[in-house]
Amino acid sequence: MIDIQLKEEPLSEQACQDLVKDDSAGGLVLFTGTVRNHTKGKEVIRLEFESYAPMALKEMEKIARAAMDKWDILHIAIHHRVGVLEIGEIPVLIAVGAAHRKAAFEACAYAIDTLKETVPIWKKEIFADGAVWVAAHP
Amino acid sequence: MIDIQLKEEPLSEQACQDLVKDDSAGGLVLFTGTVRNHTKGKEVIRLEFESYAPMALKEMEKIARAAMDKWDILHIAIHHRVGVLEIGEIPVLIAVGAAHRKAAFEACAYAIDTLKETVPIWKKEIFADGAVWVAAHP
Amino acid sequence: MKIQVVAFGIARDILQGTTQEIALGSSSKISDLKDVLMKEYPAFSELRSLRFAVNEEYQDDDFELKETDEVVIIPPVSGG
Amino acid sequence: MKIQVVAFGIARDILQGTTQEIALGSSSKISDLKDVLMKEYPAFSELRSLRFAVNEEYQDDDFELKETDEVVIIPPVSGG
Repeated sequence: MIDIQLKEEPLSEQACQDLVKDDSAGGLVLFTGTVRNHTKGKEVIRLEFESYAPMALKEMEKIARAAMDKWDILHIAIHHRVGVLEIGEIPVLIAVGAAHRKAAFEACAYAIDTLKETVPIWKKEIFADGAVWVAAHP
Repeated sequence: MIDIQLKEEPLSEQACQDLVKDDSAGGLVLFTGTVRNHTKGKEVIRLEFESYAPMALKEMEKIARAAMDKWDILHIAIHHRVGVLEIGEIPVLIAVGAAHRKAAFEACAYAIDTLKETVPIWKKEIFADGAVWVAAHP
Repeated sequence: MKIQVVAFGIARDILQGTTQEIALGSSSKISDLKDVLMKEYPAFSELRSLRFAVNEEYQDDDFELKETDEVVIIPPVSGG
Repeated sequence: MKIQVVAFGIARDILQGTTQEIALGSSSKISDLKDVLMKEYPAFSELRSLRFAVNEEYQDDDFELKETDEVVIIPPVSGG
């Protein structure tokens, strides 16, 4: 099962992990990304995420399908939030369910690594004295 | 922060993941083990877990300390349940919080791998026609 | 021909708008569009990377553009 | 000397009880205890592994036992 979500409302870790449960899946791995309160020693006040939504959904779906092809996993859920997020809030959740845990760990790590490279979502860090589009410049 | 729990009551994934949250931890990884409905093609009805509790707690604590030494992580929680578990219930949860996700993935995988080798907890699979202590024989 | 490009993130800041019409020669490729953008908006050359999506798929420099294509400038992504 | 051993899991089934008193020569080691157990309960030799904990810590074959030690037979663990 593949479940892809891109939304403005807060994400639920329990709901995401529950999606990949299965009586034949013995190992589930959940990755939760949270908004950190600093970046390179500078205090972050909040973040703003925007997406090219139709393509972001397609790219997340591609990652999920590639993970299903590469590893013996049963289910994968990729949820991303957009809009304004405060410190500690959750921009991304990835849950994977598999019969064996090694596949679940590897597929989950692959999915978040790839998401950060290919999915058209952009993050702006808001500081007390300005704002920066993350990773835009070398 | 290290949090070790060994108990008869159901484990909470959300509570475990919440324990490793931190405004400076950007990446959290949760491993959930669940009771599978079959083993080597045979239908499992339920499982019974027992532990040598004082030593199990010590060994879980050692795993958590070793993970903190080996990887740059902020928090780790290891929760194990004992007693009778039905299909789909959760015997083990391991949550790790780190500033960077790679350390969180690696430490979490290390912790569950090591737990399965060193922590004195025993699992009995109950089938329709008998029961087997898991992994006891070659 | 004229291509309507859509911009997100820092690309929108550089273009000073979400969309921009760019004039190109007939049978132009993404590489031609990139050249025009880099020349008119030098800030694009300072980015870590600059990719383009046509009709919601990444395409390479040698992809031939049509006026009806939905062309989106993809500056370095930073989701997750 | 006499050692009170405690058994969990399949070790308890083999001993047919949670605890068992084992008679050993003075200054005996874990290896001596293991030999006695394997001889009196041949089922122990069929296990994938057999470890011993003394006072809540794993100890090797050459660990010297005292009568006051808490000795626990650790058959193959299967937590998680």
